[in-house]
Parts: sequence; C-alpha cells; structure tokens
Amino acid sequence: MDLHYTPEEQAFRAEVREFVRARLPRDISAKVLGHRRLAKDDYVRWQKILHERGWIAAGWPVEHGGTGWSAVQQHIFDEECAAAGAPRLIPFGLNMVAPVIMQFGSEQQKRRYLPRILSSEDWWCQGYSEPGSGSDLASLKTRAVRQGDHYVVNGQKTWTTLAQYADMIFCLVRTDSSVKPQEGISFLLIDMHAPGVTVRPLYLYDEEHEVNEVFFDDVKVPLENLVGSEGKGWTYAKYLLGHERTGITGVGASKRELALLKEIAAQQAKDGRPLAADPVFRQRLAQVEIDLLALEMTLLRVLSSRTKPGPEASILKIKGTEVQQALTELMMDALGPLALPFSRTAIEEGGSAAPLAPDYAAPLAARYFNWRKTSIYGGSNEIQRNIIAQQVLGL
Amino acid sequence: MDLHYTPEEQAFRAEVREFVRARLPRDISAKVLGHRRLAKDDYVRWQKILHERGWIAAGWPVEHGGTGWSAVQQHIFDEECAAAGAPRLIPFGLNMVAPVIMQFGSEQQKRRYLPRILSSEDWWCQGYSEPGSGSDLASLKTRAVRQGDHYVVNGQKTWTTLAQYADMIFCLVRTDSSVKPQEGISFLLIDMHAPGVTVRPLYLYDEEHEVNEVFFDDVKVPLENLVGSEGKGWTYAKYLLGHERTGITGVGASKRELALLKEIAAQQAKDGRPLAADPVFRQRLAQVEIDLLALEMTLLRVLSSRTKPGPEASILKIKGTEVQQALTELMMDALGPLALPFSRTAIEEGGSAAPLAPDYAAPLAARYFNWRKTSIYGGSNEIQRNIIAQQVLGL
Amino acid sequence: MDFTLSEEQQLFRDALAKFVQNEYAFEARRKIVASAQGWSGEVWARLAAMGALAVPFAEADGGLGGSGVDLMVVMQELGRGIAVEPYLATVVLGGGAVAAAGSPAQRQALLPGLIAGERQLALAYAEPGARHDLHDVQASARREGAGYVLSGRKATVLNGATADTLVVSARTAGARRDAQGVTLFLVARGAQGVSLSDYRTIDGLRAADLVLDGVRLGADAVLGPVDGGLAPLERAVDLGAAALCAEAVGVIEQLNALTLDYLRTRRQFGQPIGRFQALQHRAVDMLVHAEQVKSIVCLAASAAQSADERERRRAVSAAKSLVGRSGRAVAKEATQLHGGMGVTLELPAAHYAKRLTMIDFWLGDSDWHTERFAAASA
Amino acid sequence: MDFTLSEEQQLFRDALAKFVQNEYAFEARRKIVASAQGWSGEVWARLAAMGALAVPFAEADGGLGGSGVDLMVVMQELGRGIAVEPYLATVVLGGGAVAAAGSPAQRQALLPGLIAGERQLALAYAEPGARHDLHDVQASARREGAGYVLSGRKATVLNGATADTLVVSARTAGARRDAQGVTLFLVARGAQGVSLSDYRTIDGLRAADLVLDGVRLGADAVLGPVDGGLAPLERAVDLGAAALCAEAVGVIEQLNALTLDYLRTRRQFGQPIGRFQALQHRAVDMLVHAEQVKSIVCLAASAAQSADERERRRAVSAAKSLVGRSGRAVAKEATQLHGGMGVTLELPAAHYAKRLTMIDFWLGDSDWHTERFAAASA
Repeated sequence: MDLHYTPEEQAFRAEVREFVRARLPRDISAKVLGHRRLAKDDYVRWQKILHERGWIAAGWPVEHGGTGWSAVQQHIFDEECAAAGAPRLIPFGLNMVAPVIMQFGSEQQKRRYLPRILSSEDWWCQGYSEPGSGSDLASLKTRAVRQGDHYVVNGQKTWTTLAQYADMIFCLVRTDSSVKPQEGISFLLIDMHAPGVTVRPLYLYDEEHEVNEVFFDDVKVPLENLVGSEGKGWTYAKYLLGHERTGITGVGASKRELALLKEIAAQQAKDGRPLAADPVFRQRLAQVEIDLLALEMTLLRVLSSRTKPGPEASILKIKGTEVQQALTELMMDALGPLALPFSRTAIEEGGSAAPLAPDYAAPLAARYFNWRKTSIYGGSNEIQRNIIAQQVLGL
Repeated sequence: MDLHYTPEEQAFRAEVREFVRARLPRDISAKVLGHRRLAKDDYVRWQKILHERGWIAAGWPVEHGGTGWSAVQQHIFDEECAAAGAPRLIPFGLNMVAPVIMQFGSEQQKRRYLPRILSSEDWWCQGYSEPGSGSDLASLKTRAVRQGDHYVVNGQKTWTTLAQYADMIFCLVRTDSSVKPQEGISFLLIDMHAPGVTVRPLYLYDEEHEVNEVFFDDVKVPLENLVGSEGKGWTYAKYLLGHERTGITGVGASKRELALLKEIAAQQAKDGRPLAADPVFRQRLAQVEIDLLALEMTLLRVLSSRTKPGPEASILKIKGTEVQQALTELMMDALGPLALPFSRTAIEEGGSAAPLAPDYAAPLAARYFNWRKTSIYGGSNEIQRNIIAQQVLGL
Repeated sequence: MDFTLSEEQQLFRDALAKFVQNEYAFEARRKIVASAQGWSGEVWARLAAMGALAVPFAEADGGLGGSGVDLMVVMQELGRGIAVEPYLATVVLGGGAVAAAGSPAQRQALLPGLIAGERQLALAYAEPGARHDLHDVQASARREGAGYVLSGRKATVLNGATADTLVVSARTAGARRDAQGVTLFLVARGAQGVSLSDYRTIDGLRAADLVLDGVRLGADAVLGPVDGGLAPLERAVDLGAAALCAEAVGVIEQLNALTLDYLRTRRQFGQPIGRFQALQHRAVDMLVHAEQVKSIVCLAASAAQSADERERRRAVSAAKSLVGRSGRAVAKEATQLHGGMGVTLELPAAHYAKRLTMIDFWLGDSDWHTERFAAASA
Repeated sequence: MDFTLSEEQQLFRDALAKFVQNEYAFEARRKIVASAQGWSGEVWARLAAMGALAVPFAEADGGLGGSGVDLMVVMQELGRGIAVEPYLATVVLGGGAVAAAGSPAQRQALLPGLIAGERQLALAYAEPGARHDLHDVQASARREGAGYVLSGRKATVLNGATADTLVVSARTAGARRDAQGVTLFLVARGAQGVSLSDYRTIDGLRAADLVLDGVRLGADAVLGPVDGGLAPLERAVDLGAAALCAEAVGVIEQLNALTLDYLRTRRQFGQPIGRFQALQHRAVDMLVHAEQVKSIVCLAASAAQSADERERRRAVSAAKSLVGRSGRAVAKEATQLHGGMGVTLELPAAHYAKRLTMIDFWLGDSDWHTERFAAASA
C-alpha cells in the first residue's frame, strides 16, 4: 500500500495541469468557477481543444482514438480539469454510447460515429426514460416497427438532457411486445434532425432549460442504426450503466467546489466575524470535507484495483451525489439571506442578482435546487440501493 | 386555542406537586435522579403511596378505582411525578392488562384482579414476544390445549420485562392451529408461581437483569383465566397496543432528563470553559430541546382533543423514543472519556465507577445502551411506521 | 389547554381555504408570479374585502384585534396555495412595526389604508453582511435641525419595490453591533435620495435592495423611541417569524399531500411506488415532521405577542428553528420521492419545495434561531 | 497509488485472522473479559510469538520496523474479534511514546521486553476535566536535585493496572493549558506515591485512575525533551488514534457481517426480514459507512508516521472523526436491525456495537477531531 502518487503519475499531473493552464479559455473557466450557465459552444470549444491534443477520450482504448490512460491517470486528468474550471465533458457520446458501439456496434457504426464523437461533430443525447418508466426502465413503451429497410419509431422520451443541442439520440425502444418486457427492447441510434422528432423543453427547479421531452412521430430510422441484435437492448443498457456509476462520483468537481466554498466562508460574516471561524459552520464544512476525502480514497481504491468495478460502484454514485448535494447546500447556507435574490440573466450572463449581493452569490441557490437531480438521475439512489442490496449484500 | 393550562389545571398541578414533594421517599427519588437501578421494593413502595392517596390508576374510570382525570390531568400528574424523580409506574398491570380486563374480562376477573393491581399485590408481566415472533406477533407458537377444566400451556415467551418479580403474566397463546394465524390466538392470565413456569434472565447491553425468557412446561391454567372468548386474543392485543403508544412518549421523563443534562453540561468542561457554552454542543442540545417541546405540544394536542387517539399515536411512539435516545446520547457525550468507566455496583448501589469521575457519570453510558431498546419494544419503530403508512397515509 | 380553533376562526379558515383553492390554482399562480408586479392586486383586494388584512391590528386602528392564532390561521391557508401577495411584508412586518411603535397619528396615517388594501408597507432592516442580526446596523441617521438625514444600505427588503412606505432601521447612536442606538424611521418610497432595485427571489417573491443617500426626514418620521428601536423591531420580526412558520405549516401539509398522491398513483415495477416499504417509511417521517411543526407553530402563534420577552423569543425561535430543519428535510424528500418530475417546474411540488426550503433564509435561519432559543432557555 | 497489501502483509493478516477466529470466539472472549486481569496472558504470549508486538518498532530496538499500514493490518484483525488484550495501550501508545521520545538506553530498557511479551506499558496523559486536550495538564513535576517530584491525577489510563511502566505527562513549566512546559516521565507502577484504581470500561476493557502523590523520580525518568513533551505525546496518540480507527474497521466489518447474517436468517411475516426494502436500504447505508471508513483508515495508516505534522493531523483526525460518526451510526443500525435480541448480551452483536460506539470516546471524539481537522485544513 502506498497512497502517494507515483513519480510517473505526478509527472502526468504536471503535464495535464500545464496544458489546461495554457489552453483552457479564460472566459469558459470563469463561467464554470462562477457557476454560470454554459452555452453549447463553451462545451464544444473545450472538447475540440482536448481533441486536438488527443485527450478527449480518456477512457477509450487507443485503437479507437483513446488515450490508453490507466484509471488513476483518468482520475488525475479529471481532477486537474475540474480544479481549473474546465467544463464537464458531455458524457452521452463519449462515455455512454461510445462504449456500447465499441462493444456491440457494427464496423460501419464504429467507423461512422466514433470519429464524430471524438471531434464533437455529433452531440449525443440519451433516450432512456419515458413518462411512465423512470426507475422501471423495462416498462418503456416507445415502439419501433420494422418496415422494409427502416424502423418506424413512435413514442416519447423524457428527461432528455440537452436534447436541444443534440444531433443524435441513442434510444431504448420496444421492438417486440410479445416477449418478456426486458427481451423486447432494442438499442437504436436516431438522427435528431429526422422528420417527426420534436423537442419540448422541461424547465428545472432553477428555470434552466437543461432537460426535455422528445417526441417521435412516425420517425424513420434506417435498419443499420440498430446496435447489435434486436431484443438485446436491455443487455447493452446494463453494460452502459456500470460505466456511468464511477464517473458520476464527481470527486474532482467536488474538490473544486469545496475550495470555492471555503473562499465564500472566508468572505461572508456571522456574528461579526468570518463565517469560516464560526464553530458550528466549521464542523459542518469539515464533515463534508472528510466525507469527500474518504470518497476520494474509496474511488481511488476502486480505480487502482485492476478488476473492473462491479455493482459496488453504486456506492460511489450514492456517496458522490450526497457529497455534491451537501456542498451545494452549504454554499447556499454560507450566503444567508443573500441566497434569496434570483436572476436568470445573472446566471446566464454573469453579474449579481441583487445590487448589494456579491456576484458569486447569484447562482448558488439555483444550483442547490438543480443539484437535487443528482440523486435521481443515472439510476436513482433508491435504485442503487436496491442493486447493492441484491447484488452485493445478497438480501 | 389557548395553550395555557386552565386555573383548574394549575391548581391540580400544585396539588400533585405538593403531594409528591411530601410523600415521595427521598431514597427512591435519589436513585431515579441519579439513574441508579431500582429494586422491586422501590417501585412497590411508591405505588402503594399513590394507592393510598387514590392516585395509582390515573387512567382508569372511577368505578374501577381510577381517578377519572382528564387526559391533560394525567399528563400533568405524569410530568410532576417524573420531574420529582418518582419511579415510573410499572405499566403491565395498570395500563396494559387492566384495560383489557375492564373491557373484555369476566366479572369475576374484574373483581379478582383489578383491586390487586391497584394495591400492587400482584406484579404483572407481559407474555407476547417469542423467540420466533417479535414484530410478527401473529406467528406465535406457545400453545394452550384445553383439558377438562384447565388449559395446558407449553412454549416460550421472551423479552419479558421484570418477569423475575412477577406474580402474574398475561399471555397470547395459540388455542387453535387450524384457522388463520390471527384467529387462533387467545388471551390467557397465568400464575407465575404455577408449576412448570421457569424464568431465565437475559442480560441487556448494560448487564442489567431487566428482561427474561419465560418457559411454560405443561403449565395448568384454569379455564376461568381465559379473557373474553377463545380465538379473540388478537383483537384484545390490538386494543391494548393503542393504549401503550401515548404512554410510551415519555415527555415528563424526557423533560427531567433534559434538565439533568443541562446541569451536567454546566459542570463538564470543554476547551477550558463550561461545555454548556460550547457552540456545537449548544446547538445539539437546543435541537433536542426544541424537538421535545414540539413533542410535548403534539402530545397535548392529541390528549386535549376529545377523540381517542388512533393510529396517528404511533407518531408519539416514534418521536418520543427518538428524543429519549437523543438525550441519553447527549448525556453520554457530555461526559467525554468519563463515560467509559463501568461498574455494576455503582449503578446498583450508587457511587462512582472510577475515583476521578463524578458519581453522576457512572450510569450514563450504560443507560445510553439500555435505551436502544425503546425503539424496539412496544412495537418497533419500523412496525409503527408500517402502521402509519397503511392506516394513516393509506399507502 | 385547548388546541381547537374557535367557530369564528374555523369559518374564516374555511372561507380563506376555499378562496385560495379557487383563485390560486397552479396555473393562476404561475401567471401571477410572472406578472410585472409579481403579485396580484386583485387577490389583494379580495383579501382586504375578506378582512384578512385587518386581522392583527387593534380595533382602535380599524383592525379586528386578532391574536397570533388568528394570524396563524391566515398564513397557513396562504401557505397552502404558496400565495405570493405581500401579506407578510405589509401586514405583519411593516404593519407590525407601525402597530408596535407608532404614535396614534402614525397609526392613523398608515393602518386604515393598509387594512383597506390601498397601502403597501415593507420593513427594511437587513443589511448586507449583517446576516440575521437585527442589531447589526450601519445605516446612519444624522440629526439635522428637527429632523434626520438617512444614509446607508438595506438588503433583501421583502416587497420593497411596491411598498408605499418603508420602515427603516438606522443607527442614531453607538457602534455597528450595539443594541442601543437603533431607531426606526418611516420613509416614503419616492423620497429624494431613496433608490430601490427590485428583483425576484428564488422562491417566487419580490424583494429590493435599498440605497439611502442623504434622505431628509422630518421629526414625525421617527417611529417609536429614538435609540430604542430594537425592541419594537424585534417584536415585529418575531411576529413575522411566527407568521412565516404558520405559512410553512400550510406549505408542508400541501406538499405532503401532493407527495402522497404521487406515491399512490405513480406506478413502477407493476405497482404504485407507495407500496415500496423504503418509500413508505420516508413518507411517515414526512408526516412526523408535519405534526411536530404544526404543534410548535401553535406555541409560537400563542406566544408571538406575549409581553414576556423570554417566552416570546423561546417559542418563536423554537418554531423557526424546527421549521428550518424540518422544512428542508420535507422539501428534499418530496423532491426525491417525485423522482425526475420532482425537479421540474411542471409539477406543483417543485414550487412548494422551493418556497419551503427558502423559508429558512428569511427572518433568521435555523442555526440563528437555535442559538437564540438556547440563549432564551438557559 | 496502490491500495494492495504486500504478500507479507497478506500472510500476516491471514495468520492473525485465523488466530483470532480460533482463539477468540464469543464464549472464549466472554471468559477473558470476565477474568480477574481482564485480558488473556496466553493470547498475549501468542501475539508475541507471532511477532505482532514487534510490528511498529525499529529494527534497532528489536522490532520489525513496520509501517502504519502494518499496524493497521494487526488492529483490523484484532477488531474483528474485539480482542481486549492491551495491544493499543502497550505497543502503540506506551511503546509509541517510548519509541518517539526515548533515549537509546530507555528504548533498550523497555522495548525488547515489551516485544517479548514480558513487559506492559500504559500512557497516562488524560486528566479529569481535560476532556481530549493533551496540553491540558495540571499534574506537576517539580525539580528536586537532579530529579523530579510528581504530583497530580490521571484519568482513564488504558491498561493502567497491568502496566509495569507508565508514561506520564506532567507540567514542568507554564500554565494549565499551555502547549509548552509539558514533559513526559517514565514511572514504575509500583513506585512510592503512585496509587492506582483499576476498573472495567463499558466496552470490555480495563482502565485505571492514577493519583501521584510526591513521586520521586531520577533524571533518567525524563522521556524526551524537558518542557517539549507535547510533540512526542501527540505523535504517540496520533499513532494510537490511527490504530484505533483500524480496529474500528474490523469491528464494523464483523458487525455488518453479523447483521447481514441476521437479516438473511431471521424470518418474520413469512420471509427473511432482509427482504423488507426499508431494512435493505439501511443495510446498504451500513455498507457505505464501512467502505468510507475503510478508505479513510488507509489514509490515516499511511500518514500516521508522516514527518509532515499537518498531513499527519489531517489524515488521522479525518479518520477518527469519520470513525466516530459512522461507527455510532453503524452500531445503532446493527442493534435496531437485530431487534430485541440486539440489545441483549446473548448475541455477539451487542458486544461489537458497544465497542464500536465507545471507540469514539477514546483518544479524541468525533467533534474534537473534526475541529482539529478543520484547523489542519484551513
């Protein structure tokens, strides 16, 4: 056991840090560190910079254009990017559909989609949840019926993150209603620009247009857009779920947020002294910091073991989102009444929500509310607990 | 709405207080306030004093020798007794079997048992739980088979509080195995001195001999000791359960404990000043005090409404025991390392567990552990949540 | 010991409940919140007509002489609809300060108009950097001739932009955090030197930041004793906190009802999700929170106008502390139990959860009131 | 970044695990705890024979030169059996202080005997009223000739009554809570003026209160620098805290295993209670606690002997803080999930839960370490 990074890992960190320092656009990092909303272009610009350096696909194997980094290297990369205020990499293409295409897709699909994901030419979104099936994914109703050389898709997806930017959506659709629910599901790649696809915004808690409903009305999808075999979509979706859980932990971003929280606590006052010196707030902050430190060690423990994380990775999802939510709450609390003013303009374009409140205060309550989603998405924390209870604890 | 006690209620409180001040033996209250173990005689002595005054059966109707007090008066009585350090009244006779006998018992049973409960001549215990049936009471296995003018009882009860002192036990027994589990249960009164009854101690967390296993080995019980009808025991048990929940709230005792906790916090030091001035401890203590204040109001709200409390009284059991446990934990915490020394002698006979620790410290960690039982007994808090979910929330 | 409402209170409650239910449905509220003013003049006029605005004021001032409990009844029902009209700001806080400290002439000048629904008030006491401390006052009032000149800054003034008259705390003596030396003043919103910036708050209300730059006031602008304004200010804010807690009861009960409804109707894995025991137990804890809050709020309502300062502080702070903790817990659980839809503005739940959470940020948060309770309980 | 144990460590762990499992079964432990001495000389001799007592000491002192991680391995396995032998007191605390501050002669005099299992130590640093503050020292050491005269009181000295030699902190200069002026002394248990009262602790161990009344010591009794004893004392206590946290990992894992076993086998309402979702989710939270604690304990073990004081304090206090919080939570849940039997001493669970809870009361509790962590992380 040696919990120090190796000299190689340290050198790697230095290399990443220098690159990010030199290339991350200041206007973008200012938005991230100020908790402002990012535009599509902000994400794409940064992704293209990484692509240019060959670092866009940290988790991909080299043969597909990935970095071939170890899991620990990937974590270091994530941490350095997060610390500097880089935007998160939109995961739907890079970390979600890509591994499925690599593992189960046709050669043609690999040749077509993987390069366009690397280059950020295609923006992907995820078509899993439906109004009637959230946690119980297998009950989904969107249907794809074969007609000649294409499927005709009808139905509705919901909770589709950033669908308004998307060029492609990967969907779970029902291709067979005569078999057991899990067995009639297929994995389809659909062009968002195809006729019959409509996107309707759902506004979140904080009035952000981040998720959507996506309607399919007689949408024609070429048969070649089926991934793998018909009826195997459930298997592919489960494969993907395992990929999602470690990434969702968010240790890098939480460390950055903790640092920002400490700055705020140093600036805000309570009882006529800095909030950071208030014993009650100190305890609360330190407890979250300790939880995060333990979580970082848990993540590294999982990542540095050579075996692929199994269902116990659900622990990372649960604790990771608990820490994230605790941080957003403490940040809001640190502001006191200055958390109250709300301004969409301020969140989107910068500035303060109220003349007498500091700029950094403007997005924080909204962010607290927005972050309630983290214990719901990616398999709600209740579903994660079910998974652990059954697959790890054998209950 | 008027949350002040009426002049009549205030006068009643003064009367109770004066009586308790004058008549509660000092040696007993010293034990209670010092968290020492009480002997059987301590309970009985105080109960006889109350009986003499006609106050032993606060909740009973006048015709059976009760006080006829309103629910609020009963609460005032409870509060005054608790505050002064009176022992709790052993509930198994007074509050558990007695209401069942009054409601469902024969005239003969009423004539025989009720006066002996009032006079503390009989010490009762409760024979519900069995090794295989705790929360799932209906699965109980102790059998009573009719033979001529008596039942023959075989089986085992467990978790029987203070059975070692008991003269009588009221038992749920199975008299019919051919019907649905709930329908084959009868309510039987059994002489603890009868041949074939054996009591084996179970030591609790704190090494206290408080609960027992009770074995029945061909115990003969006269048919006249059946309460009500054969096979109706489940109905009587449920009737009784409703009685138990408000009493278990323990507001009076918790208020006394809170006061003792504040004394301890004033005497113990942290960072070179009184613990009571430590901001973190202050917050924690105040939160419990607020919870208790709200609970007191909730209890009074329930008691002062003229309708009998329904399943929502389970709320009182849940919150009441949570507050009790929080208080025992804070008390232990207030001591710091001085909570560690353990001495059965000190707990039973007084004194300190370690030369350099104050006398009041000796029982507090043991009490914390002992009190874990409160969220388990009387229908575990999980069972209470099930009851509320089904009967109040309709889930 | 009596927890029942009088027949009059029940009738009033039922009328208000019906009004809120009819006029303040989800879509109607959405429109009101999005309007330029941010609240509805029509609803306000109806509240005036129902007598709701007269509740806490003495009969001599044209009011109904209602108690803290009467106020509780009103606020609970407003909370059930998460109404955004400035009842708290105008009637309880601003009106409360005038009622607590005003001379007969001041009361006569302000309260009848307020009760009639024609005049809006606001209480400008909070300063940036003062968090929840009423005595942390840097705004200064300098004597000049018979009057005063006010300068300073006041933050998050609820209803600031639509108030005709602002009650402003300013320092006439002493240092920044001294309890003595605070004086209340009546300031017309349009007075020279007053600048106001109006904004939305995240829980759907309107507040304003206020900059006072050499505002000249006559001697008649002084509300209550010079240098002794903290006591009436605290009384008004305590009444406001008790009222806000009562609002929280309405919000919690409605949010719990919405959540139960969702648990009963939303199906996953072939059954209503309310059949899952883990969710059932959490729903029970939400009910326990609701009952505890309801109880302590009765106590706060009863003691909110008590002459015994310690009793008042203890009861109000107990309630506000518990409302802060329990309200946040209920809001989180309601959101989580609603799943994905719980974090969108499509369903009412999110709106209730936002308001419920942010109630902890107005008039002293849970930590602040817990410490105040501890001090009053020592 | 490597979390794996070396092959040697794994072998040692497996041997210890087997030893504890075989020799330290429930009934065996019950007898050991109830014995007059309160721990088993036989077990101790076996631990010595296995080399466990040599782990943290330098090879020059006859030890194995083991790391904090080696110590972690030992303590985890001892925790799995809730062994009551004075490993923490003798090897880690007492031995640690001697190793940290002792002269070659002192180390030679004490450590080989300790490693051989022939000599017991204890660290007497705590005073009544000092809670967890190492620098809060009232016991005084007055210079007399070449030596010192010690007077004062030391509380809850773990293993005090069976230690041959006590390491005692006393004030040679400064006021009660000064960091400077604390000196460590070696005191023979039987020295004149030493009186010891032995007692049980609620978690099954033995401790003693110590009164020093004019104990005369030679100059060679001074352990480490005069007036500068706080630093080595803190090092020893930090190593002890890290070791105690490692013990907690073993306790938690064993308690979780016992609870899972109970959930799988105990039947109510026609099925194993582990089928009830509300209990499942709570069992999952117990696992999350266990994993988080395990992780942070690795960090503490790695940093427990770090030369970087800030790094050491931060890691050790993070671990002890989390062990305190999580340990209590796990203990409560394990008890509750065991139902009625969980609070009797009939099942092992209650014994594990008691130890796990009380670990928070030794060597600084969760609040104390949380604040220390905050100070070290500022």
